[in-house]
Amino acid sequence: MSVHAALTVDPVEPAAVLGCVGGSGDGAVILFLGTVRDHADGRPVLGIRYDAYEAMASDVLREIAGEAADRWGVDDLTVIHRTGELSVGEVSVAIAVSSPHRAEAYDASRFVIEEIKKRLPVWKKERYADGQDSWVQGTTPEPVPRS
Amino acid sequence: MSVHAALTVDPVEPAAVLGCVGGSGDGAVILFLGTVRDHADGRPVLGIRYDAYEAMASDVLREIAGEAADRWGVDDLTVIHRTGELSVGEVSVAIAVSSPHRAEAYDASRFVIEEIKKRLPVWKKERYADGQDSWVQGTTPEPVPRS
Amino acid sequence: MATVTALFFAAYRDLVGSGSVAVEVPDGATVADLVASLRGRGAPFDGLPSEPAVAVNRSYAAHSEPLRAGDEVAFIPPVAGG
Amino acid sequence: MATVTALFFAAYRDLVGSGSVAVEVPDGATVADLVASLRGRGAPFDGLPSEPAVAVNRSYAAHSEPLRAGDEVAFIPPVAGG
Repeated sequence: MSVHAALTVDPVEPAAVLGCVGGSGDGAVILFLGTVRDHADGRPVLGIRYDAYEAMASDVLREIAGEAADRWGVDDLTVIHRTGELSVGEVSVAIAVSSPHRAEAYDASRFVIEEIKKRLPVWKKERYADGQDSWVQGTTPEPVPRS
Repeated sequence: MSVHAALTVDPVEPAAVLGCVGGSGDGAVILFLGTVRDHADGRPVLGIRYDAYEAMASDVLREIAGEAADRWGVDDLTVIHRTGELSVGEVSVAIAVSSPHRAEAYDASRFVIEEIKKRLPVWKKERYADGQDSWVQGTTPEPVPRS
Repeated sequence: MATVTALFFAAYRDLVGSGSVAVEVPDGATVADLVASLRGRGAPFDGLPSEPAVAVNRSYAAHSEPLRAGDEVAFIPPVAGG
Repeated sequence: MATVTALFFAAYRDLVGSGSVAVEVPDGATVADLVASLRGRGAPFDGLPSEPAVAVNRSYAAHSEPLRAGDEVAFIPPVAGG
């Protein structure tokens, strides 16, 4: 089993992420890509800037990947989250999962993206065609007391 | 919107299938790959032969792709199913979907693979390490009266 | 009488020993009649199930479906794509 | 007294005008005490929410969490990754 998680300022290559998963015992591979849309709530978007609390976000991303791999017993899981300035069409997040059967792969993949949206300390500012920009309304993470 | 569905005897290139979907209005892309496992119910597998009722399977695959695209309003959907002799690790089916939001992409992707398993007239014969082979126990398709 | 083509795939093809058999059926015969007629031939056709999934001219069909001359009636074993 | 580092990101950073502020807190102070002390400074700090999500040393923490000298307390606006 291999689990990888990382933030990067470099463009994300889907083929490279896909290449991180899959072995001869796997019957299913799923690649999820989040990409920058040209619109948000009907407003034309030119690009998005992703800011991160880098040190913490790396830890949280690894935590999420590990939880997904353990919970569904998938073989390999790689998740890469981009930061910095992205243009329309660029990949903001890539999640690759492989497992013997498809159900776990779908569930683990979905879990990773949903948890990212709930608790990864990353923020995005949309840049609109009219020259304005604004921070995207996000999700308040649950306060988890340290044990 | 573009919807493609095809059977092929040639090896499936994941990057090529991925390249068939995604546009500037899409925020989510999902690629599902079914691959040949090296085991089945604990028995070592060397390879699988996929037989198809080619003419009908092409129609049914197009039908499934169209239903998925309509039902979830995804932007692009491409599904390719391999036939012939496959070795361990080879891709038997590839499904790529793109849509503005992730929920529809996941649901449409899952729908396509589940419907393939229910009604695509394709069969597979596993070749085992001990020299034996056997048709994989499948799913009886529902008889749908023609209207 | 009308001639239809019965097609066999995968395990059914292995059983029958052929992918395609021409069958004469009475006018007005249904899928059910064709299945019964084939099974009535004895081995190996009696090894076919009494209510197999079938497709008539490439669409899944009920056993009550009436047949016409030239129809292609495929015997569809449980499918296992993906 | 103990010195902790308050970190601000995204909208909070824009509000405060800085990514990092050193703050002196009494011994035994909690996250809640730090938040109240900062908001008590007036503008722009009083624009911070009264119960923001926080992380202490890179882990999400409750407001009852006690602080120690050198702790890194991040004010986390609603997150929007993916």
